[in-house]
Amino acid sequence: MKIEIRSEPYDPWLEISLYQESGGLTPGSFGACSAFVGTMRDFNDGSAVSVMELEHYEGMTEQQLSNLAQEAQASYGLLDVLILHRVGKISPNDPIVLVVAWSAHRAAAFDACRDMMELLKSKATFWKKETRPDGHRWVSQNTSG
Amino acid sequence: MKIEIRSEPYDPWLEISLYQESGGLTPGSFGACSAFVGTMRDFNDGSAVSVMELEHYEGMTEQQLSNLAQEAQASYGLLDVLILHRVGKISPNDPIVLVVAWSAHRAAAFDACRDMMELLKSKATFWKKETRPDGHRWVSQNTSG
Amino acid sequence: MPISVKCFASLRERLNVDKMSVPYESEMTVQDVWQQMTNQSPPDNLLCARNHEYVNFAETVRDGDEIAFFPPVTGG
Amino acid sequence: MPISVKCFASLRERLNVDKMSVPYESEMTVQDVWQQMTNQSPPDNLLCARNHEYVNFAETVRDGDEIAFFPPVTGG
Repeated sequence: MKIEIRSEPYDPWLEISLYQESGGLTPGSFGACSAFVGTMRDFNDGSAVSVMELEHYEGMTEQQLSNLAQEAQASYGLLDVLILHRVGKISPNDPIVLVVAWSAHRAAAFDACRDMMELLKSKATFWKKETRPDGHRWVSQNTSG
Repeated sequence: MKIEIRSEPYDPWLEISLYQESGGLTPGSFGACSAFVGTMRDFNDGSAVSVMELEHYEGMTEQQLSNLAQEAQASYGLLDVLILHRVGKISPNDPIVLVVAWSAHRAAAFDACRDMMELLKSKATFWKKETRPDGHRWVSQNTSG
Repeated sequence: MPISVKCFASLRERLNVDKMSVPYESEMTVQDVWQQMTNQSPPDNLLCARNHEYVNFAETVRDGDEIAFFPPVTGG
Repeated sequence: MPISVKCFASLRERLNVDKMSVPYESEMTVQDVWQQMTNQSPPDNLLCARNHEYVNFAETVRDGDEIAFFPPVTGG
Protein backbone atom coordinates (compact mmCIF):
# COMPACT_ATOMS: atom_id res chain seq x y z
CA MET A 1 0.00 0.00 0.00
CA LYS A 2 1.19 3.48 -0.84
CA ILE A 3 -0.39 6.76 0.26
CA GLU A 4 1.25 10.00 -0.72
CA ILE A 5 0.55 13.73 -0.82
CA ARG A 6 2.56 15.46 -3.55
CA SER A 7 3.37 19.10 -4.12
CA GLU A 8 4.74 18.47 -7.62
CA PRO A 9 2.89 17.43 -10.81
CA TYR A 10 2.78 13.70 -11.51
CA ASP A 11 1.73 11.32 -14.28
CA PRO A 12 -0.86 9.01 -12.68
CA TRP A 13 -0.46 6.26 -15.30
CA LEU A 14 3.29 6.18 -14.88
CA GLU A 15 2.83 6.06 -11.10
CA ILE A 16 0.60 2.99 -11.42
CA SER A 17 3.14 1.29 -13.72
CA LEU A 18 6.02 2.03 -11.37
CA TYR A 19 4.05 0.88 -8.35
CA GLN A 20 3.04 -2.39 -10.04
CA GLU A 21 6.64 -3.04 -10.99
CA SER A 22 8.00 -2.15 -7.56
CA GLY A 23 7.31 -5.63 -6.26
CA GLY A 24 4.54 -5.27 -3.67
CA LEU A 25 1.97 -6.93 -5.90
CA THR A 26 2.62 -10.57 -6.75
CA PRO A 27 2.49 -11.00 -10.55
CA GLY A 28 -0.39 -13.29 -11.52
CA SER A 29 -2.26 -12.74 -8.25
CA PHE A 30 -4.55 -9.92 -9.29
CA GLY A 31 -7.25 -10.23 -11.92
CA ALA A 32 -8.73 -6.75 -11.54
CA CYS A 33 -7.54 -3.20 -11.15
CA SER A 34 -9.84 -0.20 -10.93
CA ALA A 35 -8.25 3.26 -11.13
CA PHE A 36 -9.73 6.72 -10.85
CA VAL A 37 -7.98 9.98 -11.76
CA GLY A 38 -9.43 13.37 -10.92
CA THR A 39 -7.96 16.12 -13.09
CA MET A 40 -8.15 19.89 -12.84
CA ARG A 41 -10.53 21.35 -15.40
CA ASP A 42 -10.16 24.82 -16.85
CA PHE A 43 -13.84 25.52 -16.18
CA ASN A 44 -15.96 25.17 -13.03
CA ASP A 45 -19.45 26.36 -12.02
CA GLY A 46 -19.79 28.52 -15.12
CA SER A 47 -16.43 30.26 -14.97
CA ALA A 48 -12.97 29.80 -16.42
CA VAL A 49 -10.37 28.77 -13.81
CA SER A 50 -6.73 29.55 -14.56
CA VAL A 51 -5.03 28.18 -11.47
CA MET A 52 -5.95 26.41 -8.25
CA GLU A 53 -4.33 26.22 -4.82
CA LEU A 54 -4.87 23.04 -2.87
CA GLU A 55 -4.39 23.22 0.91
CA HIS A 56 -4.40 20.29 3.32
CA TYR A 57 -4.16 19.61 7.04
CA GLU A 58 -0.73 18.07 7.36
CA GLY A 59 -0.82 15.05 9.62
CA MET A 60 -4.60 14.62 9.69
CA THR A 61 -5.04 14.25 5.92
CA GLU A 62 -2.33 11.59 5.57
CA GLN A 63 -3.87 9.67 8.47
CA GLN A 64 -7.34 9.86 6.91
CA LEU A 65 -6.13 8.55 3.56
CA SER A 66 -4.22 5.77 5.22
CA ASN A 67 -7.25 4.81 7.32
CA LEU A 68 -9.68 4.78 4.43
CA ALA A 69 -7.27 2.70 2.31
CA GLN A 70 -6.80 0.18 5.12
CA GLU A 71 -10.53 -0.05 5.76
CA ALA A 72 -11.26 -0.60 2.05
CA GLN A 73 -8.50 -3.21 1.84
CA ALA A 74 -9.99 -5.10 4.78
CA SER A 75 -13.66 -4.85 3.82
CA TYR A 76 -13.21 -5.68 0.13
CA GLY A 77 -10.30 -8.09 0.52
CA LEU A 78 -8.13 -5.97 -1.78
CA LEU A 79 -4.66 -7.11 -2.74
CA ASP A 80 -3.30 -3.57 -2.77
CA VAL A 81 -4.17 0.14 -2.79
CA LEU A 82 -2.42 3.23 -4.16
CA ILE A 83 -3.57 6.79 -3.37
CA LEU A 84 -1.81 9.96 -4.51
CA HIS A 85 -3.14 13.47 -3.96
CA ARG A 86 -1.70 16.71 -5.23
CA VAL A 87 -1.42 19.88 -3.12
CA GLY A 88 -0.06 23.39 -3.77
CA LYS A 89 -0.39 25.38 -6.97
CA ILE A 90 -2.17 23.40 -9.70
CA SER A 91 -2.75 24.15 -13.39
CA PRO A 92 -5.59 23.00 -15.64
CA ASN A 93 -5.07 19.46 -16.97
CA ASP A 94 -2.91 18.54 -13.94
CA PRO A 95 -3.96 15.31 -12.25
CA ILE A 96 -5.14 15.99 -8.67
CA VAL A 97 -6.11 12.64 -7.22
CA LEU A 98 -5.30 9.04 -8.09
CA VAL A 99 -7.05 6.13 -6.36
CA VAL A 100 -6.28 2.54 -7.40
CA ALA A 101 -7.60 -0.78 -6.06
CA TRP A 102 -6.25 -4.21 -7.00
CA SER A 103 -8.18 -7.41 -6.28
CA ALA A 104 -8.67 -10.96 -7.49
CA HIS A 105 -12.09 -10.22 -9.04
CA ARG A 106 -13.64 -7.12 -10.56
CA ALA A 107 -16.57 -6.32 -8.25
CA ALA A 108 -14.29 -5.68 -5.27
CA ALA A 109 -11.94 -3.46 -7.27
CA PHE A 110 -14.78 -1.35 -8.72
CA ASP A 111 -16.63 -1.02 -5.41
CA ALA A 112 -13.54 -0.22 -3.37
CA CYS A 113 -12.12 2.35 -5.79
CA ARG A 114 -15.40 4.24 -5.86
CA ASP A 115 -15.95 3.99 -2.10
CA MET A 116 -12.45 5.32 -1.42
CA MET A 117 -13.02 8.25 -3.81
CA GLU A 118 -16.36 9.14 -2.19
CA LEU A 119 -14.83 9.00 1.29
CA LEU A 120 -11.88 11.08 0.15
CA LYS A 121 -14.15 13.71 -1.41
CA SER A 122 -16.49 13.90 1.56
CA LYS A 123 -14.06 13.57 4.48
CA ALA A 124 -10.41 14.15 3.65
CA THR A 125 -9.15 17.56 4.78
CA PHE A 126 -8.26 19.26 1.51
CA TRP A 127 -9.49 22.67 0.34
CA LYS A 128 -9.44 24.21 -3.12
CA LYS A 129 -9.07 27.88 -3.94
CA GLU A 130 -9.70 28.82 -7.56
CA THR A 131 -8.30 31.78 -9.45
CA ARG A 132 -10.95 33.08 -11.87
CA PRO A 133 -11.08 36.13 -14.14
CA ASP A 134 -12.91 38.00 -11.34
CA GLY A 135 -10.50 36.99 -8.53
CA HIS A 136 -9.95 34.19 -6.03
CA ARG A 137 -12.70 31.96 -4.67
CA TRP A 138 -12.64 29.11 -2.17
CA VAL A 139 -14.70 26.21 -3.52
CA SER A 140 -17.59 25.99 -1.06
CA GLN A 141 -18.31 22.26 -1.16
CA ASN A 142 -17.90 19.08 -3.14
CA THR A 143 -20.86 17.71 -5.05
CA SER A 144 -21.87 14.20 -4.04
CA GLY A 145 -20.85 11.41 -6.42
CA MET B 1 -12.69 7.01 -29.23
CA LYS B 2 -10.42 4.04 -29.78
CA ILE B 3 -11.44 0.37 -29.84
CA GLU B 4 -8.81 -2.23 -30.58
CA ILE B 5 -8.28 -5.97 -30.40
CA ARG B 6 -4.62 -6.87 -29.96
CA SER B 7 -2.75 -10.10 -30.44
CA GLU B 8 0.42 -8.79 -28.73
CA PRO B 9 1.02 -7.94 -25.04
CA TYR B 10 0.46 -4.29 -24.09
CA ASP B 11 1.00 -1.98 -21.11
CA PRO B 12 -2.47 -0.58 -20.31
CA TRP B 13 -1.12 2.43 -18.38
CA LEU B 14 1.18 3.42 -21.21
CA GLU B 15 -1.72 3.02 -23.65
CA ILE B 16 -3.84 5.46 -21.60
CA SER B 17 -0.96 7.96 -21.47
CA LEU B 18 -0.34 7.76 -25.19
CA TYR B 19 -4.04 8.06 -25.97
CA GLN B 20 -4.44 11.10 -23.71
CA GLU B 21 -1.46 12.75 -25.38
CA SER B 22 -2.58 11.89 -28.90
CA GLY B 23 -4.84 14.91 -29.01
CA GLY B 24 -8.40 13.59 -29.08
CA LEU B 25 -9.11 14.79 -25.54
CA THR B 26 -9.02 18.54 -24.99
CA PRO B 27 -6.66 19.31 -22.07
CA GLY B 28 -8.60 20.89 -19.19
CA SER B 29 -11.96 19.53 -20.41
CA PHE B 30 -12.12 16.32 -18.39
CA GLY B 31 -12.28 16.20 -14.62
CA ALA B 32 -12.68 12.45 -14.24
CA CYS B 33 -11.22 9.30 -15.69
CA SER B 34 -12.21 5.80 -14.61
CA ALA B 35 -10.10 2.92 -15.87
CA PHE B 36 -10.41 -0.82 -15.43
CA VAL B 37 -7.77 -3.41 -16.28
CA GLY B 38 -8.48 -7.13 -16.26
CA THR B 39 -5.30 -9.19 -15.94
CA MET B 40 -4.64 -12.88 -16.37
CA ARG B 41 -4.19 -14.62 -13.03
CA ASP B 42 -2.06 -17.73 -12.59
CA PHE B 43 -4.88 -19.42 -10.65
CA ASN B 44 -8.58 -19.93 -11.48
CA ASP B 45 -11.37 -22.05 -9.96
CA GLY B 46 -8.98 -23.89 -7.70
CA SER B 47 -6.29 -24.74 -10.24
CA ALA B 48 -3.04 -23.27 -11.50
CA VAL B 49 -3.24 -21.88 -15.03
CA SER B 50 -0.03 -21.64 -17.02
CA VAL B 51 -1.30 -20.20 -20.30
CA MET B 52 -4.55 -19.07 -21.86
CA GLU B 53 -5.79 -18.81 -25.44
CA LEU B 54 -8.30 -16.11 -26.19
CA GLU B 55 -10.45 -16.55 -29.28
CA HIS B 56 -12.83 -13.98 -30.74
CA TYR B 57 -15.34 -13.63 -33.57
CA GLU B 58 -13.58 -11.31 -35.96
CA GLY B 59 -15.94 -8.65 -37.22
CA MET B 60 -18.71 -9.22 -34.69
CA THR B 61 -16.57 -8.59 -31.61
CA GLU B 62 -15.13 -5.30 -32.91
CA GLN B 63 -18.64 -4.16 -33.81
CA GLN B 64 -19.95 -5.07 -30.34
CA LEU B 65 -17.18 -3.15 -28.57
CA SER B 66 -17.68 -0.16 -30.80
CA ASN B 67 -21.46 -0.21 -30.20
CA LEU B 68 -21.19 -0.50 -26.43
CA ALA B 69 -18.63 2.32 -26.31
CA GLN B 70 -20.82 4.59 -28.43
CA GLU B 71 -23.90 3.79 -26.35
CA ALA B 72 -22.05 4.52 -23.10
CA GLN B 73 -20.65 7.74 -24.53
CA ALA B 74 -24.14 8.89 -25.49
CA SER B 75 -25.99 7.82 -22.34
CA TYR B 76 -23.39 9.09 -19.86
CA GLY B 77 -22.25 12.12 -21.86
CA LEU B 78 -18.66 10.86 -21.86
CA LEU B 79 -15.89 12.92 -23.39
CA ASP B 80 -14.03 9.88 -24.64
CA VAL B 81 -13.67 6.09 -24.41
CA LEU B 82 -10.77 3.70 -24.90
CA ILE B 83 -11.18 -0.08 -25.05
CA LEU B 84 -8.39 -2.58 -25.74
CA HIS B 85 -8.78 -6.36 -25.59
CA ARG B 86 -6.11 -8.96 -25.97
CA VAL B 87 -6.53 -12.15 -28.00
CA GLY B 88 -4.26 -15.10 -28.81
CA LYS B 89 -1.82 -16.77 -26.45
CA ILE B 90 -1.72 -15.06 -23.04
CA SER B 91 0.56 -15.56 -20.03
CA PRO B 92 -0.19 -14.95 -16.34
CA ASN B 93 0.16 -11.27 -15.38
CA ASP B 94 -0.60 -10.14 -18.95
CA PRO B 95 -3.32 -7.48 -19.17
CA ILE B 96 -6.35 -8.81 -21.05
CA VAL B 97 -8.87 -5.98 -21.12
CA LEU B 98 -8.62 -2.20 -20.66
CA VAL B 99 -11.75 -0.03 -20.46
CA VAL B 100 -11.43 3.72 -19.86
CA ALA B 101 -14.09 6.45 -19.62
CA TRP B 102 -13.38 10.19 -19.49
CA SER B 103 -16.02 12.69 -18.39
CA ALA B 104 -16.43 16.10 -16.81
CA HIS B 105 -17.57 14.68 -13.45
CA ARG B 106 -16.84 11.46 -11.60
CA ALA B 107 -20.23 9.71 -11.41
CA ALA B 108 -20.50 9.38 -15.19
CA ALA B 109 -16.95 8.04 -15.53
CA PHE B 110 -17.42 5.43 -12.77
CA ASP B 111 -20.85 4.31 -13.97
CA ALA B 112 -19.87 4.14 -17.63
CA CYS B 113 -16.61 2.25 -17.07
CA ARG B 114 -18.35 -0.39 -15.01
CA ASP B 115 -21.33 -0.68 -17.37
CA MET B 116 -19.02 -1.14 -20.34
CA MET B 117 -17.06 -3.85 -18.51
CA GLU B 118 -20.24 -5.73 -17.53
CA LEU B 119 -21.57 -5.56 -21.09
CA LEU B 120 -18.23 -6.69 -22.47
CA LYS B 121 -18.06 -9.64 -20.04
CA SER B 122 -21.65 -10.73 -20.66
CA LYS B 123 -22.03 -10.09 -24.41
CA ALA B 124 -18.78 -9.63 -26.31
CA THR B 125 -17.80 -12.71 -28.34
CA PHE B 126 -14.55 -13.79 -26.72
CA TRP B 127 -13.75 -17.25 -25.38
CA LYS B 128 -10.98 -18.37 -23.03
CA LYS B 129 -9.24 -21.72 -23.06
CA GLU B 130 -7.00 -22.40 -20.09
CA THR B 131 -4.00 -24.70 -19.93
CA ARG B 132 -3.87 -26.39 -16.53
CA PRO B 133 -1.65 -29.11 -15.08
CA ASP B 134 -4.32 -31.68 -16.09
CA GLY B 135 -4.81 -30.36 -19.63
CA HIS B 136 -6.82 -27.79 -21.57
CA ARG B 137 -10.21 -26.48 -20.49
CA TRP B 138 -12.60 -23.98 -22.07
CA VAL B 139 -13.85 -21.59 -19.40
CA SER B 140 -17.56 -22.37 -19.21
CA GLN B 141 -18.93 -18.95 -18.29
CA ASN B 142 -18.11 -15.58 -16.80
CA THR B 143 -19.24 -14.82 -13.28
CA SER B 144 -21.52 -11.81 -12.97
CA GLY B 145 -19.97 -8.62 -11.65
CA MET C 1 -26.01 -18.13 -52.28
CA PRO C 2 -25.56 -20.63 -49.46
CA ILE C 3 -25.70 -19.76 -45.76
CA SER C 4 -22.22 -19.29 -44.31
CA VAL C 5 -21.92 -20.90 -40.87
CA LYS C 6 -19.17 -20.32 -38.31
CA CYS C 7 -18.52 -22.14 -35.03
CA PHE C 8 -16.36 -20.93 -32.16
CA ALA C 9 -14.44 -22.14 -29.13
CA SER C 10 -15.43 -25.48 -27.53
CA LEU C 11 -18.16 -25.92 -30.14
CA ARG C 12 -15.69 -25.48 -33.00
CA GLU C 13 -13.45 -28.11 -31.44
CA ARG C 14 -16.26 -30.54 -30.62
CA LEU C 15 -17.89 -30.40 -34.08
CA ASN C 16 -14.53 -29.94 -35.74
CA VAL C 17 -16.13 -27.18 -37.81
CA ASP C 18 -14.55 -23.76 -38.18
CA LYS C 19 -16.74 -22.60 -41.07
CA MET C 20 -18.93 -24.36 -43.57
CA SER C 21 -21.69 -23.67 -46.06
CA VAL C 22 -25.30 -24.85 -45.71
CA PRO C 23 -27.65 -24.64 -48.71
CA TYR C 24 -30.30 -21.95 -48.36
CA GLU C 25 -33.95 -23.01 -48.28
CA SER C 26 -36.83 -20.57 -48.12
CA GLU C 27 -38.41 -19.97 -44.67
CA MET C 28 -35.36 -21.52 -43.05
CA THR C 29 -34.73 -20.61 -39.39
CA VAL C 30 -31.47 -20.51 -37.45
CA GLN C 31 -32.51 -23.76 -35.79
CA ASP C 32 -32.96 -25.37 -39.22
CA VAL C 33 -29.43 -24.32 -40.12
CA TRP C 34 -28.14 -25.95 -36.93
CA GLN C 35 -30.08 -29.14 -37.55
CA GLN C 36 -28.97 -29.40 -41.13
CA MET C 37 -25.39 -29.06 -39.96
CA THR C 38 -25.52 -31.46 -37.00
CA ASN C 39 -28.69 -33.60 -37.29
CA GLN C 40 -29.28 -32.72 -33.61
CA SER C 41 -31.32 -30.29 -31.50
CA PRO C 42 -29.42 -27.28 -30.22
CA PRO C 43 -27.80 -28.02 -26.84
CA ASP C 44 -28.56 -25.91 -23.78
CA ASN C 45 -26.39 -22.81 -23.61
CA LEU C 46 -25.85 -22.65 -27.37
CA LEU C 47 -25.82 -19.05 -28.58
CA CYS C 48 -26.25 -17.82 -32.11
CA ALA C 49 -25.76 -14.71 -34.18
CA ARG C 50 -27.05 -13.72 -37.59
CA ASN C 51 -24.86 -11.25 -39.47
CA HIS C 52 -23.01 -10.30 -36.25
CA GLU C 53 -26.13 -9.74 -34.12
CA TYR C 54 -27.41 -12.08 -31.41
CA VAL C 55 -30.66 -13.76 -32.47
CA ASN C 56 -33.03 -16.50 -31.25
CA PHE C 57 -33.13 -19.91 -32.88
CA ALA C 58 -36.55 -19.07 -34.30
CA GLU C 59 -35.11 -16.21 -36.35
CA THR C 60 -35.58 -16.60 -40.09
CA VAL C 61 -32.42 -16.55 -42.17
CA ARG C 62 -31.95 -14.99 -45.58
CA ASP C 63 -29.99 -16.16 -48.56
CA GLY C 64 -26.31 -15.29 -48.06
CA ASP C 65 -26.52 -14.71 -44.29
CA GLU C 66 -23.61 -15.41 -41.96
CA ILE C 67 -24.83 -17.54 -39.05
CA ALA C 68 -22.58 -18.22 -36.03
CA PHE C 69 -22.96 -20.75 -33.23
CA PHE C 70 -20.99 -20.56 -30.01
CA PRO C 71 -20.95 -21.34 -26.27
CA PRO C 72 -21.37 -18.66 -23.53
CA VAL C 73 -18.83 -15.86 -23.92
CA THR C 74 -15.93 -15.59 -21.48
CA GLY C 75 -14.00 -12.45 -22.40
CA GLY C 76 -12.74 -9.59 -20.28
CA MET D 1 -0.10 23.06 28.44
CA PRO D 2 -2.31 25.27 26.27
CA ILE D 3 -4.68 24.05 23.58
CA SER D 4 -3.12 24.35 20.14
CA VAL D 5 -5.64 25.63 17.58
CA LYS D 6 -5.33 25.52 13.80
CA CYS D 7 -7.53 27.11 11.14
CA PHE D 8 -7.68 26.21 7.46
CA ALA D 9 -8.70 27.56 4.06
CA SER D 10 -11.31 30.36 3.93
CA LEU D 11 -11.54 30.35 7.72
CA ARG D 12 -7.79 30.84 8.08
CA GLU D 13 -7.97 33.78 5.72
CA ARG D 14 -11.10 35.33 7.27
CA LEU D 15 -9.86 35.11 10.87
CA ASN D 16 -6.29 35.71 9.79
CA VAL D 17 -5.30 32.84 12.08
CA ASP D 18 -3.08 30.00 10.94
CA LYS D 19 -2.35 28.61 14.40
CA MET D 20 -2.64 29.97 17.90
CA SER D 21 -2.70 28.85 21.52
CA VAL D 22 -5.73 29.02 23.80
CA PRO D 23 -5.28 28.50 27.56
CA TYR D 24 -6.68 25.18 28.81
CA GLU D 25 -9.51 25.27 31.34
CA SER D 26 -11.00 22.16 32.91
CA GLU D 27 -14.27 20.83 31.41
CA MET D 28 -13.64 22.95 28.30
CA THR D 29 -15.45 21.87 25.08
CA VAL D 30 -14.45 22.43 21.47
CA GLN D 31 -17.12 25.12 21.32
CA ASP D 32 -15.54 26.90 24.29
CA VAL D 33 -12.22 26.89 22.44
CA TRP D 34 -13.88 28.46 19.41
CA GLN D 35 -15.62 31.10 21.53
CA GLN D 36 -12.50 32.01 23.42
CA MET D 37 -10.74 32.48 20.13
CA THR D 38 -13.43 34.45 18.27
CA ASN D 39 -15.99 35.71 20.84
CA GLN D 40 -18.64 34.35 18.48
CA SER D 41 -20.87 31.29 18.05
CA PRO D 42 -19.65 28.76 15.50
CA PRO D 43 -20.99 29.56 12.01
CA ASP D 44 -23.03 27.03 10.05
CA ASN D 45 -20.88 24.59 8.14
CA LEU D 46 -17.92 24.95 10.50
CA LEU D 47 -16.17 21.62 11.01
CA CYS D 48 -13.77 20.68 13.76
CA ALA D 49 -11.24 18.00 14.61
CA ARG D 50 -9.56 17.07 17.88
CA ASN D 51 -6.15 15.45 17.52
CA HIS D 52 -6.79 14.70 13.82
CA GLU D 53 -10.25 13.15 14.32
CA TYR D 54 -13.56 14.79 13.43
CA VAL D 55 -15.54 15.68 16.59
CA ASN D 56 -18.70 17.58 17.57
CA PHE D 57 -18.55 20.98 19.19
CA ALA D 58 -19.76 19.43 22.44
CA GLU D 59 -16.63 17.26 22.66
CA THR D 60 -14.54 17.87 25.76
CA VAL D 61 -10.93 18.86 25.16
CA ARG D 62 -7.90 17.81 27.18
CA ASP D 63 -4.84 19.73 28.15
CA GLY D 64 -2.43 19.83 25.21
CA ASP D 65 -4.95 18.82 22.53
CA GLU D 66 -4.69 20.02 18.94
CA ILE D 67 -8.03 21.45 17.84
CA ALA D 68 -8.67 22.40 14.22
CA PHE D 69 -11.47 24.45 12.67
CA PHE D 70 -12.23 24.44 8.96
CA PRO D 71 -14.93 24.84 6.27
CA PRO D 72 -16.38 21.89 4.28
CA VAL D 73 -13.65 19.90 2.57
CA THR D 74 -13.20 20.13 -1.20
CA GLY D 75 -10.44 17.71 -2.15
CA GLY D 76 -10.24 15.05 -4.84
